[in-house]
Amino acid sequence: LHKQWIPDTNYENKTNWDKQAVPCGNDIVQFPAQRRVSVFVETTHAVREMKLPVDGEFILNSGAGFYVVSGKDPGCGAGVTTQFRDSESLQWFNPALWQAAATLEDLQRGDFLFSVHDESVPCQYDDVVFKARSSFGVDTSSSQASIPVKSVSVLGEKFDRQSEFSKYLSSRSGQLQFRGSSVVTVGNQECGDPSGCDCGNSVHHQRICNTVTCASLSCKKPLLPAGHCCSVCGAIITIHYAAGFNLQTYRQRVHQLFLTLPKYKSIQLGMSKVFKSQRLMGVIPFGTTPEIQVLAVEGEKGSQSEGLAWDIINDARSHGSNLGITGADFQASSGSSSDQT
Amino acid sequence: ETRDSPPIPDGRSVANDQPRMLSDDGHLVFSTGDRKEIRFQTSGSGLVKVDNEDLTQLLSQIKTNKGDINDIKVNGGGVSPEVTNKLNLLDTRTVQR
Amino acid sequence: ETRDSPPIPDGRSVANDQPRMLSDDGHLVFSTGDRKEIRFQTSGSGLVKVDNEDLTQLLSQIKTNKGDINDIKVNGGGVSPEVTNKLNLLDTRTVQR
Amino acid sequence: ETRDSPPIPDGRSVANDQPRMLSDDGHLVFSTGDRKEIRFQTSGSGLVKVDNEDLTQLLSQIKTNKGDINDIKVNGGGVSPEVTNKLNLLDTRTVQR
Repeated sequence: LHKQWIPDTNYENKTNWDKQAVPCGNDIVQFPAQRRVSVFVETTHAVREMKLPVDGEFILNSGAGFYVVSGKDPGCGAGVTTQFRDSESLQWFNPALWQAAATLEDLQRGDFLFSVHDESVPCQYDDVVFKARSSFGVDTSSSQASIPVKSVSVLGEKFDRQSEFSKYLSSRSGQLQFRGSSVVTVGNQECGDPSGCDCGNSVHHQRICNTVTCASLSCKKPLLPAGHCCSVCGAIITIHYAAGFNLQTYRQRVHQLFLTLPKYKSIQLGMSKVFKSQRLMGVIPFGTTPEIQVLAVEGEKGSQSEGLAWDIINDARSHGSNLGITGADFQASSGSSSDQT
Repeated sequence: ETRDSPPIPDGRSVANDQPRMLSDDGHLVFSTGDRKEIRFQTSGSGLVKVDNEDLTQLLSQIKTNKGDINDIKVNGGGVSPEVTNKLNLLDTRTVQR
Repeated sequence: ETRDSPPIPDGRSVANDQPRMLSDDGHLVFSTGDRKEIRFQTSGSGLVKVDNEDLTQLLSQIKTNKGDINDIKVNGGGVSPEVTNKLNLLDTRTVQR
Repeated sequence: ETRDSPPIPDGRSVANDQPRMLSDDGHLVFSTGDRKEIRFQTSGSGLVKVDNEDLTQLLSQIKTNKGDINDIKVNGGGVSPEVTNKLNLLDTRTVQR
């Protein structure tokens, strides 16, 4: 999948300024001296005074730049002192700062996929995208030495060879954009298994969940999905599969068949391969089996997701042999499950 | 002007093409990519000054200096006191015929 | 020059008399407006460098060169071997009175 | 100048190290702190141009001029018509022995 970093450090983004407005020609612009930042400048701006950080950069898009005016800049107001906001602590492992899509086109269209928290952050076989015409700063600190991914796109340039990406990381822009203890590495294979691959983020689960605040729930039996940080209202459908199962195809099928229905429009649906440990006589672990976790999340109550779960179960039962599905069951936060039929 | 060239399609490689104004440990650095220029353009009576020196004027002085040097190479400069003295000395030793 | 042409009709409102730094197709352009300056000011022992050349020093060298040239124009430079030889030759042909 | 004012008494001594871009009565000023440089860096085959002049080339001309001047100081430039005339005149007044 493609995972796109949402925040930016663009001059034109008013949320990056403490006065919630892009500075104009009567304003004094202050970058904190010690704030290491890479700023992307898309257009032309008047300034009265700008104090630059001791270490930082301004990337100038074609046609972008700065100028000064004599006297007052009309339409700018009386002039204020405005600070670039501190976003140095934005973490790679914060699932709220990423959006996922199946393709680059989907990403540009805003056709995003929902996933459990662990998989909202880039997985080891994902293409990571930092928006073109945009700069950023991300803290990659983690307990691991490296964060492997398939590719990283920065400023419109896609890196999928480690030698070139290392060079970029050691450039001034690279050093300002990627901070923290772990090194992002590219060149990882894409997921070669049609039934999906292990995201690889379980080792970061605690770090990921430290950034997440869980909402309060009012359903009867909240569910805790694998790879997620919070209990949810909704349903978890478990798909058992065999040869011939294709996760991407199945995801599209479910989206087209069911999620387009008006009654399910408030439901978010995520699919991931999880490894369920098998226990001999229910007690002694002797291995793991992969299965597909289909998570349907729905607000604080989760009243429609049980219906969706039944739709998915019935579809699996009637078309399972064509889809490579050998079995399916579900649990809903209402308390009901596929066992109770 | 090239500024008005068609917009770069999203996703094209422009990372190294964009000029930067950056600060490096308090040094102020203006940098451009390969085959790109840093240009100082004055118009009318505008000036570019580097620490109170008028850059345009000094650069024109370089060419004036070069011209003056070439002239001295061909036609000589002033006559040094050393030569003047020697010539005068010789002058006193000779008589007009 | 295009800088002095009427405002570009694409909405860019930067007037021509405003000194500015702009990125133009990857080139970094500093342009002064009429009667306006762009100044690069270091302080204390700061320097201005152009690709590893110390601009401050070189600009001061321009003035040193100018001074030297003026001095040569007035007082001459060294004595060329040609002149020295000729003077020596004449010297042998004359006698001290 | 404010840049050289005493350190702000709240411990933020780095503030003076921050490079600045500012308007001074409509002039565009870039400034750096003490011991800090302003650098213009091209890469690859990039150039620095001042109003259509290649600055790199001009800076190298400063050094050429300096070398030429030093050479003239030691070895002299061309022989001025004044000296040539005088030498010729003396020549006619002397005879080969």
